[in-house]
Amino acid sequence: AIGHASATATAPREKIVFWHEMTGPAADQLKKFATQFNASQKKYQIVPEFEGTYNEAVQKILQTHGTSASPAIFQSMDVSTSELYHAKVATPMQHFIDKDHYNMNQIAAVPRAFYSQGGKQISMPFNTSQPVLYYNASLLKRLGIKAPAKDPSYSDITAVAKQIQAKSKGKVNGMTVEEYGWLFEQFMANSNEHMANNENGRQGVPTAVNFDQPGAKKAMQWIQTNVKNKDIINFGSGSTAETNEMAAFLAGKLGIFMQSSADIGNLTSGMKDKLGICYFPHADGQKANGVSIGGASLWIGNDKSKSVQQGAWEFAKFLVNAKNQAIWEKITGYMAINKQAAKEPILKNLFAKQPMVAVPGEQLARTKPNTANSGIFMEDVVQERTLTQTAMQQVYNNGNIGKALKTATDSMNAAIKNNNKASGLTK
Amino acid sequence: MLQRLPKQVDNSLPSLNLAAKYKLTDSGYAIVFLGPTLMLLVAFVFYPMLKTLYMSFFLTNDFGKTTAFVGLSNYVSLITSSSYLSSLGATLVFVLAVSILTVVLGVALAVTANQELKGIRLFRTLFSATMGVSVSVAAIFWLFAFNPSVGVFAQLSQALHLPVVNWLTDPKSAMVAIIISTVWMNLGFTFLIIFGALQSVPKSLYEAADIVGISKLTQLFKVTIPMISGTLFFVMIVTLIEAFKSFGLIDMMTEGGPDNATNLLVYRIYQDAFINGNFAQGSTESILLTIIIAIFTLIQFKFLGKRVHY
Amino acid sequence: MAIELHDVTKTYADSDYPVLSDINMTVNDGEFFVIVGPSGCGKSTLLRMIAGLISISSGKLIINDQLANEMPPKDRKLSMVFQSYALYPFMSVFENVAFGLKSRKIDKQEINNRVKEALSLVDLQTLADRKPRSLSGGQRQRVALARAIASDASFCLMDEPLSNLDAQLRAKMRMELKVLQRKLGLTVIYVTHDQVEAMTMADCVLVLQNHKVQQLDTPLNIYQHPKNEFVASFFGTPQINLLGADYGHHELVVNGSFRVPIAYPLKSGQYTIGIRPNEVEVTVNDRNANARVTEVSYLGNETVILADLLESADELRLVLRNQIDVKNADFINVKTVNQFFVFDQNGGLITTAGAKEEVTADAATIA
Amino acid sequence: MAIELHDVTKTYADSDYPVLSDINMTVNDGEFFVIVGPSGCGKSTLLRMIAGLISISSGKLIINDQLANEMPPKDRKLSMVFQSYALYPFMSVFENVAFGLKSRKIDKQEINNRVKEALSLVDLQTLADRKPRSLSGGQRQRVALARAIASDASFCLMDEPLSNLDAQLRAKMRMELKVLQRKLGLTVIYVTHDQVEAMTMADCVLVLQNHKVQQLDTPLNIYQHPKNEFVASFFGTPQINLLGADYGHHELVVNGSFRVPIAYPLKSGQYTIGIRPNEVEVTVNDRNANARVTEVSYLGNETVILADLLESADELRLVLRNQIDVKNADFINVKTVNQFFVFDQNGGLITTAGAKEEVTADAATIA
Amino acid sequence: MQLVTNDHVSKPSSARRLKKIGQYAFLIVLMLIVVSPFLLGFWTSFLPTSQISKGALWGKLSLANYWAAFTTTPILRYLFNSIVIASLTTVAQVVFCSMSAYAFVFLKFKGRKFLFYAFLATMMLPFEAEVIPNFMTVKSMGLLNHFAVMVVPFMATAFGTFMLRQSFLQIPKELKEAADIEGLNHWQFYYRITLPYSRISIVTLAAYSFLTSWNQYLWPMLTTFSDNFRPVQDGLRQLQSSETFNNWGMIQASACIVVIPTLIVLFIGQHYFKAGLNEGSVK
Ligand SMILES: Nc1ncnc2c1ncn2[C@@H]1O[C@H](COP(=O)(O)OP(=O)(O)OP(=O)(O)O)[C@@H](O)[C@H]1O
Ligand SMILES: Nc1ncnc2c1ncn2[C@@H]1O[C@H](COP(=O)(O)OP(=O)(O)OP(=O)(O)O)[C@@H](O)[C@H]1O
Ligand SMILES: O=P(O)(O)OC[C@H](O)CO
Ligand SMILES: [Mg+2]
Ligand SMILES: [Mg+2]
Repeated sequence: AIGHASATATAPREKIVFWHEMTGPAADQLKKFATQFNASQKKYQIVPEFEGTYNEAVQKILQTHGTSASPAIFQSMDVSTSELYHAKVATPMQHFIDKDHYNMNQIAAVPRAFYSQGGKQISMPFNTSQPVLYYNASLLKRLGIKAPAKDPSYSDITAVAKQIQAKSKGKVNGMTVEEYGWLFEQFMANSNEHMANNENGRQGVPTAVNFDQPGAKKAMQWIQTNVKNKDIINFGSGSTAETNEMAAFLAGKLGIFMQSSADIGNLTSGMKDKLGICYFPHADGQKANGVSIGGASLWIGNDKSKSVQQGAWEFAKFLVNAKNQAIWEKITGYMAINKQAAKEPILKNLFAKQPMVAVPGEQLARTKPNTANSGIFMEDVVQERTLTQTAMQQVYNNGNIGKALKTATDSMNAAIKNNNKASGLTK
Repeated sequence: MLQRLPKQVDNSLPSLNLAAKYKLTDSGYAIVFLGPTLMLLVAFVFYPMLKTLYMSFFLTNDFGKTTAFVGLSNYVSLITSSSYLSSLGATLVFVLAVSILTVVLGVALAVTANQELKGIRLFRTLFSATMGVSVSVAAIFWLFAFNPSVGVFAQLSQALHLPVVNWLTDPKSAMVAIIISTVWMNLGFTFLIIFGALQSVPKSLYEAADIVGISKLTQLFKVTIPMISGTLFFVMIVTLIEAFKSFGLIDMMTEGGPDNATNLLVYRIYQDAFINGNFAQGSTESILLTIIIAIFTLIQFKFLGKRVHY
Repeated sequence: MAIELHDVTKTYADSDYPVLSDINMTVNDGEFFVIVGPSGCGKSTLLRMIAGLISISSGKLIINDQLANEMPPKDRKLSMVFQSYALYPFMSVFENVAFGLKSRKIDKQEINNRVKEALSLVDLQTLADRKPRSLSGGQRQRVALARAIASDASFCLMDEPLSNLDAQLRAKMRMELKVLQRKLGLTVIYVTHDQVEAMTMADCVLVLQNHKVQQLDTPLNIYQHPKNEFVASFFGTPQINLLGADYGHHELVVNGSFRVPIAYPLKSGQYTIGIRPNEVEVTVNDRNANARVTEVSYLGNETVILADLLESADELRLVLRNQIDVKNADFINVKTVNQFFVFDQNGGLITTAGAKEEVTADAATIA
Repeated sequence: MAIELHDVTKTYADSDYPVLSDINMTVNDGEFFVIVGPSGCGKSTLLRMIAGLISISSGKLIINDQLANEMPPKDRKLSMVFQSYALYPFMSVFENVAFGLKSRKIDKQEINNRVKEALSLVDLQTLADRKPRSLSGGQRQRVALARAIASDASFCLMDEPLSNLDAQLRAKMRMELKVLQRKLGLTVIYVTHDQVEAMTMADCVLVLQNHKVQQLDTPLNIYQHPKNEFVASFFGTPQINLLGADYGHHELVVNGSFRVPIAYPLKSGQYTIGIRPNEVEVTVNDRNANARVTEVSYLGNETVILADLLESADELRLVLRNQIDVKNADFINVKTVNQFFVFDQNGGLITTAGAKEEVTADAATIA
Repeated sequence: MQLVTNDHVSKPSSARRLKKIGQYAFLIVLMLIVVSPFLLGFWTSFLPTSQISKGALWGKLSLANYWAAFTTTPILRYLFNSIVIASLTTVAQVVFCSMSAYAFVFLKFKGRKFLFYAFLATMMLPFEAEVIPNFMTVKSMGLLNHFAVMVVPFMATAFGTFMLRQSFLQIPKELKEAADIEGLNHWQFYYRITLPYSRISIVTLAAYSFLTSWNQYLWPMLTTFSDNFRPVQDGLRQLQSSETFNNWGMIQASACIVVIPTLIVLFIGQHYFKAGLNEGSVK
């Protein structure tokens, strides 16, 4: 059950270990891709291994580097890019692109840029998401509630959540926002705030962060008020929280939640009701600055033989080809990063049948990229996520917002200082 | 090693010298018998302790290599950090609650199972069953029980029209949930040990008490507890150390949250070293943990040890 | 304080047959009553039923004219010395003795006095603060006794209290216990498997074996008139000689080796004759020898001899006075048997015979 | 197989003074040599030095004319029966006996024969497959013996092998052991603290006490001519009476209570007189009474009496023939002392006195 | 507390009967508290997830969840891995710990006391506090992601040594002496007397180390990266965290599959812990 393709009798295949952090339908689809790829050629054998959460994977990659346990090709999340880049554990993707004369133009510009440094591709964009807001459209309809606007403000959402609570007589919870650092990052991005200095690290190694900014505070205030009013229910944090909120939403016990577009696959396959999607909400009286892309990219380790690296590259290409990206988007909800994918019948049919799954793409398309909404290029982002997540937990449990954010900021700055010193990034 | 021992005066096992003189000496045998264990302990216990201490005086890079020497500053920043202190506090609460509850419940179970009744063996077996439950299984059972929408606790409260407790997302109740689960997991082992001790208390001691008319409850405190105090002491120390080391349940049930309420010291080490990649800080926390456990063990030896009747 | 047992039977839960059946006995006030029998015969079981520690399967236990089958131990107002002492290892000698008293809410001063008195009776005043583990076997045993003494119960059960002591100490304690019992006027039921204890201490002896009472009598009667072969062989060291004998013409022919005249009119046939080792007179190197010495041991002033009867393989145990000069492989002639017992085929005593008043052989040693 | 000890001294590592000092002894081939003494006197220590289990601090151990101080145990070609049996609990009786032989790579058939023979000698053939835990105490002891027998060592050490058996079994085993030793021609060194064993089994007895040899002699000589008070009081039950006495005018005045004439010319002064309980003749309710009975026990055919001398608090132990009718609180008169010992102030024997050839009192029981 | 009613009573009085009922009632209540998490787990493992997520504790019982666990997850492989790891660890621990315990009890050598105290001290050092350098050690030994990484560091423990030492100390010194007289060397005495004599402790240690190894969680999480080597603990964790749908039924079934081998080990071990096996060796 581990997903080996049957090896052929001829020359032994080169084993290409592929680490990923996908769960649910995405994980199944990756296994399928591996099987198809293995069947499509005779030189390589892709062995996919699930390595837990994005957070866990980063250190696993770093710590196994140079040992027989390390992967040939691995998936690593958006914000780990700076860390992996500085650690020099991967052969820059540009190397293979150049050697193979691979046409990078078929890849969408935003993700391409996200995983480049100095004009060179460090890793291959693969699963690209947008944070969005989900609601149970059928439920709203049944309760006679007007669906939220496509680009809603905080109070728009509050209003809907309140009505859900009231009209369902408390049987359905209004909404939830997971205690999740990524969402916190997006609140800041959408408010056009830089979390880290040096323009979120795009202009140089960040030396400090500041979570305690007006936009972040406003978002936290919004959450806290709603928690107090019982319009937000708390599912906690981590993977349990995600499964629990998903389960509640699918069971019709939850009206609204905010998550990555990567959940669409899960939601559409598991839900009898009609799904509603709108943009990530923005503060009242303030224009949305847009959110950054989420997800992860593919890296090829530099501690493996040339031929293994070659096999890894072949597989990477396979994963981002137009057809597979189209399938990927349909199954998971990650936006196809291959521009050609839009022409694939799979996607065309999908958009025709379920127009709302196009919403994440539309959100991305209308976003004008700037350094606030292009992701954070900083080491130790995992720690930042833990800290902001803890701050959110304090906020949920009625803690002082300013204090919570200040504490998190101080802790993070101390960590950055140490890390930069230890890694020799600054003096 | 094939040498003659110098003539030894007297010792408690001198026969061995005489017997073994013409072959391996005792020291020779000792190297063979003790060698493998010693090597393993040196490699995986003694050396790492020193290495950890060493690392705690440095900063480490992404790969865990020591880079800059910082003296005690890792320690200073830790013990002045409010979040570490709150972890420490949480750990103490957890450890005390777990060890006290485990021992009290273990005694209750053992005493109950120490009756001679038909079918008692079945009860004894069941009482010890949680010893066979591994941590991830326990976590899954309890995650289900504490689940806010389908868990039995939630359903019970709903059925009784009580407010549903957010067991794992409210800092206070999360701690309670972790304590309950841990105590449950420890119970089987504790029960077995205490029960074994109870079985070895001579029956005649109770009979002597029965004859002078001492009540069963008085017998429990005046005869049973003193008689098994040695075992209770052992169990207390083991449970305490085990509680300090709790990891699996936390990882699966709360990941240290919410708001670090269940971020016990060991989980913190894991997080700092293997999630945040800060090995130096992890090492510092390891040393502090070791010191704390040592202090607790010594305190126990000093205060409880005195009251133990062997 | 009198205790009566009527047809008492005990069957343990996990066995099908009774350990004890139809036990009848009466212990009178102030009596030293000894229960004796081989290991495993049910002595402790009997004692524990009387103490109320285990239930009685059937029959009646009457304490002071009151049916006591279901009475809880503490209401029986007794004290008990356990075979294993049952001292609390974590309590000092003093606390061990005081433990029972404390639970009765007796005045502190009173407890103090009683414990001190009890300890001084057993000569342990100076060791009051020691824990049991730093006492010798004999001292522990005395603590157990002191505990029984301190409790004012006038009725005391003792389960082989001296069994773990060495010979010298045992002899000493036998005396002391007896003196104490007399002094305090205690009623004592004393369990032992040691015949010497039974003989030296008892007012009355109950011999148990094979789930049943074999004999209930005074020590002297038990020695002189054993009801059956078991009782005869249980008392007396060296053991009584039990030999096959044929009756005819007013004589018993013992294993074809020697003849013993007997006045008692027996039917002719097979019997067992019981002859105590000291009731025999022999001549050495007699021409009519009927046995041959295999082993001689001198015990100071008497000599224990093993000899094989020449006609049968049977071994004979004899105790002779020292003056007789005998050595290994000597031939001897069993000349006279002064006193002997005749048992029927089932081992029951038929008669005690021989000229008791003319005893000339040396004393038997039963210690 | 002869064993000699010359000035052997033993000091344990953790103590400052020797447990044994200057022990000299010779055990001849085929001899049954008994070491006797109170608990803790060093008997086992001595045995273990001979076995090579512990080292000798100084002095010489010579086995068959060869210096053996440093010889490893297995080369001494001996077998040993441990005080505690030392059976391997997880092996059957057969395996226990065979174990030592197997480790010597002896032929299988040979082992089989030897074990069977040894087991049949101790009457255990039928129990060969049992584990030690399902044997009775006596049977276990016999397994330990069989192990010693099966080993072809002609030299056997036994450490109190009978100490935990009950009286009946002990008496039986004493005999059997002796017979066996004779039959196999073994040299045996036998440790005990039981004087009866020493008396009945030994060819030669070594009395140990207080780190030193107190006496080394035949059993009879030890009983009849004890070298000092300790030896006198160690042998004989009830214990010998040791009383203060003043000499003057060819008489010893015992505690001011009665007089004993003595021919031996003593200097006038204080002595200790030793009187065995059976060497005294008394009259009951005599007008000249000098003692009062405190305790009487009948032992079948003799009577043990405790009496207090009237003049002093001293207690007197007496063994009388049954015919004498005496009861508690009777006044008695110590009339004649047939034989007695006189000891000097240091407890050393000065003389054995009294008309030995005229003994009229009953036998002493020492069993 | 010991009750003295352990024997047959022909006509139990009503008070006794009442007491007995009370005793059983109390036992049953305690038993339910202890086993209810199991019962809940076992019960739900037979229910369809759709029912469970509605909060219903009834429904059509089937083995479907078990089938799903066996076919769609590597649970069997995890089990296999754990059995391999726990067995190897157990055997190694029994061998090495018994050897070192033997040395502390029966061998005289320089520094014995010191070493023993050093061993004792390590019992206070939690392995969890040493994972960082240990991780680096196994990494440099090239053991990452192999069975060996979960076996080698645990092949000997101070605890096991200590425990067996306590048990070896119970061996009557006469047995050693008897063996000396018969000329056994240390190997022979270790193998033929010490081990069989202490078999209860050996089995106890074996059961204990098997369960401890089986329960390893943090260490394999740090050192294994593929399903080929992952033991059940981390396997279950993976299953649990990769389940986006909250497939409670299947997760519970997996947990039940995992708990069964350890329960068997426990019950077998317990059956073996009979008292009195060494009776009759010495007085
Ligand atoms: N709780 C019990 N259950 C079943 N049988 C028992 C129990 N206690 C004792 N027995 C059996 O009852 C019989 C009598 O035992 P008891 O203890 O009364 O013997 P005893 O005469 O005191 O022997 P000893 O002299 O060895 O102490 C023995 O065969 C014993 O095995
Ligand atoms: N290993 C030892 N270290 C120190 N002292 C010891 C040791 N073994 C015995 N002793 C002491 O030496 C003395 C003699 O002991 P030993 O065992 O020889 O006595 P014993 O005569 O055999 O006594 P018992 O009749 O009780 O067996 C005792 O005082 C004992 O405490
Ligand atoms: O859940 P995903 O894959 O969309 O990723 C979310 C974040 O980008 C992770 O950093
Ligand atoms: Mg008994
Ligand atoms: Mg001894």
